[in-house]
Amino acid sequence: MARITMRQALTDALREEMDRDESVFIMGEEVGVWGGTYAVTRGFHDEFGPKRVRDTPISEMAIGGVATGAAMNGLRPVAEFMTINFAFLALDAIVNHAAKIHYMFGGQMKVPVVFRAPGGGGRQLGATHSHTPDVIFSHFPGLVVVAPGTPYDAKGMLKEAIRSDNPVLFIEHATLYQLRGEVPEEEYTVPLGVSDVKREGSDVTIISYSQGLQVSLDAAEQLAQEGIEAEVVDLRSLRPLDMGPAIESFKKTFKAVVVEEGHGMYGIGAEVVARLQAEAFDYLDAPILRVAQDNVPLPYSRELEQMALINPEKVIAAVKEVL
Amino acid sequence: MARITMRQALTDALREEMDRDESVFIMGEEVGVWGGTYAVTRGFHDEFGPKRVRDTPISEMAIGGVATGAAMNGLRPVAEFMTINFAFLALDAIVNHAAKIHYMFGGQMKVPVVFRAPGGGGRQLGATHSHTPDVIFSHFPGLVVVAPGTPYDAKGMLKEAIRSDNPVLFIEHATLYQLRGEVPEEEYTVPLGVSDVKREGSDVTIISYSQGLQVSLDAAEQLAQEGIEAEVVDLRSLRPLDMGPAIESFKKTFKAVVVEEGHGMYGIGAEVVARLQAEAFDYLDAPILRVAQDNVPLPYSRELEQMALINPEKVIAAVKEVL
Amino acid sequence: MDKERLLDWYRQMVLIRRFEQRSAELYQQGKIGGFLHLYIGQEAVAVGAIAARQEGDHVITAYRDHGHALAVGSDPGAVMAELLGKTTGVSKGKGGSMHLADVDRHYWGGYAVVGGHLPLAAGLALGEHYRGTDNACLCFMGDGSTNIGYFHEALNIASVWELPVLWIVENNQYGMGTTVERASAVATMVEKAPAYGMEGKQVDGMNILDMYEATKEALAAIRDGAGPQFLEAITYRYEGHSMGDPLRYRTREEVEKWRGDDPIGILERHMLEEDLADRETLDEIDGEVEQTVEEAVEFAEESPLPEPEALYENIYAEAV
Amino acid sequence: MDKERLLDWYRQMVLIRRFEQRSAELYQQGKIGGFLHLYIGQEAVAVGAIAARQEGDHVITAYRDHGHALAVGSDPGAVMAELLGKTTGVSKGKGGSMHLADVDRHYWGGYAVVGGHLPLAAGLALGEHYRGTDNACLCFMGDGSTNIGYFHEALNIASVWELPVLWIVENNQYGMGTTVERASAVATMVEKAPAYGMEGKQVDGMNILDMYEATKEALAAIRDGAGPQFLEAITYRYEGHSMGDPLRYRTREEVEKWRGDDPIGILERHMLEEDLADRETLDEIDGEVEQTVEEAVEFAEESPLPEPEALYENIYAEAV
Ligand SMILES: Cc1ncc(C[n+]2csc(CCOP(=O)(O)OP(=O)(O)O)c2C)c(N)n1
Ligand SMILES: Cc1ncc(C[n+]2csc(CCOP(=O)(O)OP(=O)(O)O)c2C)c(N)n1
Ligand SMILES: [Mg+2]
Ligand SMILES: [Mg+2]
Repeated sequence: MARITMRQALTDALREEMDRDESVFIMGEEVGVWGGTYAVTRGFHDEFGPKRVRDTPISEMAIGGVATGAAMNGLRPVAEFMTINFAFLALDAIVNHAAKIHYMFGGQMKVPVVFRAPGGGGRQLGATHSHTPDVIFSHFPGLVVVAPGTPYDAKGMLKEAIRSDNPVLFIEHATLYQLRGEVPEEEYTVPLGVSDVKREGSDVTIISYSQGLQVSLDAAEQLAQEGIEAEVVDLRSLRPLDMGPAIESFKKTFKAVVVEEGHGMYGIGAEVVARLQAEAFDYLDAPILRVAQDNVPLPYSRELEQMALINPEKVIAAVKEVL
Repeated sequence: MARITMRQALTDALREEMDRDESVFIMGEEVGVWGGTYAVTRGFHDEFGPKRVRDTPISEMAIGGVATGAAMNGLRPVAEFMTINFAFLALDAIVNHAAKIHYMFGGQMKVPVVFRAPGGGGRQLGATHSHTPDVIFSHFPGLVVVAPGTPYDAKGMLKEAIRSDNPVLFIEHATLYQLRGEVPEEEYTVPLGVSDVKREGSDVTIISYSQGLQVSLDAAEQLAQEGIEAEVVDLRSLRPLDMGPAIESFKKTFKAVVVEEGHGMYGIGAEVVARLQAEAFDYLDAPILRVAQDNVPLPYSRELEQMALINPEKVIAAVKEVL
Repeated sequence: MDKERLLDWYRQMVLIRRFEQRSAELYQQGKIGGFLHLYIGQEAVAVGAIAARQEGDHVITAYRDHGHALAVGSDPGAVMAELLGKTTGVSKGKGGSMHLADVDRHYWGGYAVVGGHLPLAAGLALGEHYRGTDNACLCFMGDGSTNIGYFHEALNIASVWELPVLWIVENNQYGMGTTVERASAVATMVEKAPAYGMEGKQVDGMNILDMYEATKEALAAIRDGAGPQFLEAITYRYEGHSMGDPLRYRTREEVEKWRGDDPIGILERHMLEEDLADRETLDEIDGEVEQTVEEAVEFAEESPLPEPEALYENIYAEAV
Repeated sequence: MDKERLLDWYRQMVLIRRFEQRSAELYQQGKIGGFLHLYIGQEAVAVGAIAARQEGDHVITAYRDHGHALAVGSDPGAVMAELLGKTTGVSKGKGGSMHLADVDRHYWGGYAVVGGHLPLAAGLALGEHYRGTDNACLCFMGDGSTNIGYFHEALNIASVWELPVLWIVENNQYGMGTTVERASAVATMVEKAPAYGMEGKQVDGMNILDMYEATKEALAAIRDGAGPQFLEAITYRYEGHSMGDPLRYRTREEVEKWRGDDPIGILERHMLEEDLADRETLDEIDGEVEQTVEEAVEFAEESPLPEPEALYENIYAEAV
């Protein structure tokens, strides 16, 4: 299998689905002539033309709403928010419209839209441009929220998301675009709403996703050198949330650490912990700890920002605390 | 002490602070001529005039941003979102501007703004108008989020919020405006970020806030008739979150149920459970359960909507499960 | 305009008026919950505009949506059943008064978040444009919604992309209790159109013939590839913003003045003066409508409540 | 225009230009992180407009904010230190290039969310209006930001409330790689002003004398109670949108054409032709500026990094 970057995996997924289905089109800021701020749609504008690769004005409310309306009327838009921070402006369009329309009108309409949005900190962009707000979008019924952490999952899940009749928020991480991983040449998809064990281990369960997954896998490698075998569960989807593999693993290890890049307070990890202690109570050997972003706005200063973000050391420390 | 309604308590707090400080003013949709959609500012337009009671266009982004700018320049705006559902449109103004400006510019500016927003379901308003999205606003550092559940706390905390130099999101609940409670004639305030035990008990700890507090107190009364004494802890503030009283109570009862009106998934309760099991692990006698809104968009139909919402029976069932 | 057509318009407007009056009664009786926004006074706008659409054209509006539902031809019984939260309602009782939709009739619904449906309208239009049909989308909105960000972004992108949308602002003089002047920097809605490269036209929204003609022209321009068009319909709501409106913001005189140009009255006078109909015919129609509305209420009242399982249905269009 | 004044403007523009060139170098060297947006080519807009303000007037802009910081008189060393993330930076190293502010100089900062600062500007103006002063707020923004909801809501409410705001759109022809025509329904920014009850005026943003005069007039009108005013400054950014811009969207010829009307060159020619300055004087200024910038860089490089505790400081203005 070829080892390609996350960016390439996303590009391939988009191209394959555009080739496969005329009703699939891309819209967003700088997705066309510029080629995508993160170069994911590089060359698409020439290849597919301005009808199917549509540059938009700086209008996030319209990106969210127009894509939703087009989906209601039979198209399959892949709408890109340049970064998930700007999707804050489309919160109403996404959670009160795209996510509610099917239900609110008694199932009369389908909204097969995909919202792509890269997020994450670590690039010195300051407090407003460095969010990992995955949890706030995942709180609302009607929306599917996924955040793959490997090129393989990214390609397979993006293709699945585009084919899905549900509105899907597809969260990417700006620091993972260069990450390489094995991706088969042949056609495949990865189901949404299904977690996956990315590393087997018997001593402790580390549950994470997206960029946190990579941090967790790094930590697991280092722990292995000390003879500690961590099982790493990748949630992949945040809504619906498949707790199966995490619970199964926890029943084997009796100890767990939840890792996420976003703020810890009211974060993804809180739900995971609440579910674990409720559904595997008898297996609780130690408190389940969370490793997450400090509860501070992210500063510009590289040194300060790095202090606030997760890293393998923080994960290792938490693991040793629960062991 | 006089027993007044939550509405009256809020009205009194606003009037007293407006009388006390010229820089305090009110802005929002229908706060003036109409008198406030929930009549909280009834009569204020005549009493204080259009300079201090300002009707706005239907422009939530501007309500959030203009109030923030006015606060930066020395005023103390009390900006009202007609309902918290519409504050989705101001998410960026609130969490990326009001909440970040003090930090992002190294403390150069203060943002003493109060955003009032009533939320909640149970009135057959359908999926977009019935949110209790408290948790998504509480996720972000820099913002203070409070949600009092009694007239006494509502008055004392609103006065405190208006005097605070921090941006405060003051969440009200549309079904609590008629709730009556004792409120002293004399001046007082209630600190932000401090939880409070609203009912003593030794058998189980029920942790809640806002409308959930009233549901929990009802449940506690009914449980008492069966000889089960529940201690009811009122969080009152969601950010900062004061876990002290809840943990103390839990260490006494070894059992807890967290009650909130909003969706359970990634809700307020998840954080509370995660904190409890981490900080009082040795006292865990049973899984900590959550009682919250079903994870479905709220439907219009009264029967269906009621099914999805919390009620004393659901709380009682959860309590019996943990006992 | 041929006589049958006018008689049908008369019937539709009377149907809407009567339907709304009965809704108000049922609300008072506690049979309708939530918010109820009546369309009384504005009937000519929806009926006249929608009469000008072609088969494939789409219609979308805000929460004041009963009139549009009836104008697109939705079954009054199914609409009333929705208001009563019954499973036979157009939206299965899940949407209620503010969320009526009837996709089979290309009616994409009423939306309760002010301005939220404007980009949806552009999106619906994009669907047609993308497929190369000559269908358009009629997007109705209130004057108050022209001050929200959604309005700006939706109208701008629709023009940049030359989408087949007809923006129809129903200027009924108020957004809740706020007059246009107190909420908008410009006193008329058409003054906002040029910023989006549209000329914009004002129409007497109380005169159904004017509404029909203006809409017909605008839709023709759109089909000729002139891009989005903009209409401001001058109208008035006789009742409160929604049930329970204290009505502190306007005078009885003002309301009476507007009742003077009642849209139904205007058409009625026109038909009688032009001998396009006689009193009896109109009375007959009134009687039929009365009947229709009563049957709709009966149907709604007798319809079953949703089954509990319905709460968990339609969250997703496809299992995940 | 008196000579000293022009010389000072010349100095300010050269300072900004030189400052930006050094910033670019430091970015290449990895000493500046995040996004870096250069103001080269647009110097006359900020310097000319800000020169027209009175003591109490406020200034606020977007992330392309170095020029405005220097124009309000912020210490180049403190600005450069901010770019390097040092504790001596104007924002203590917490804001970076996109978030410079200097409240002592009524400079409320650069804001990275497009359009997010527009309602803040209206709010700052409301503060003055509320206190009854005659101070105004100069709000700078890019052409691309005129298509976002914030623009619409902020300009509308500012006009309805008659707030003392001067909206200055820096039309540098592009929003990242998107031309004005591809993003806006109207080709010029002034065409958007009437929708908010303003006339709006176009100015040659490359000519600092025009910028100064137009701003002076607009501010006078505001102080006379004419309400908000709107200026469209026609300008151009010579460099990429930010460092690392592939620049696939424009030709070298186009850039060269614009460099022809370089704002510094225009003022320079004017002063030499009118005998307001001789070559030597200007060279002297260039030398002083070179010196100033080098000192700024030195100061920044030698300044300490923030202490770890700083991460947890300034989250709240008041303990809670
Ligand atoms: C975003 C948002 N803000 C506020 C409201 C509350 N609200 C409902 S209707 C309304 C007035 C709308 O007026 P207009 O657009 O003129 O329509 P009309 O009611 O006159 O038909 C307001 C403020 C809302 N539903 N959505
Ligand atoms: C709400 C939002 N959407 C998108 C972006 C990404 N972005 C940053 S600058 C920019 C272009 C802005 O262009 P313009 O307003 O013309 O300002 P200029 O860069 O030309 O000075 C975009 C799209 C953003 N920062 N905020
Ligand atoms: Mg209206
Ligand atoms: Mg620009």
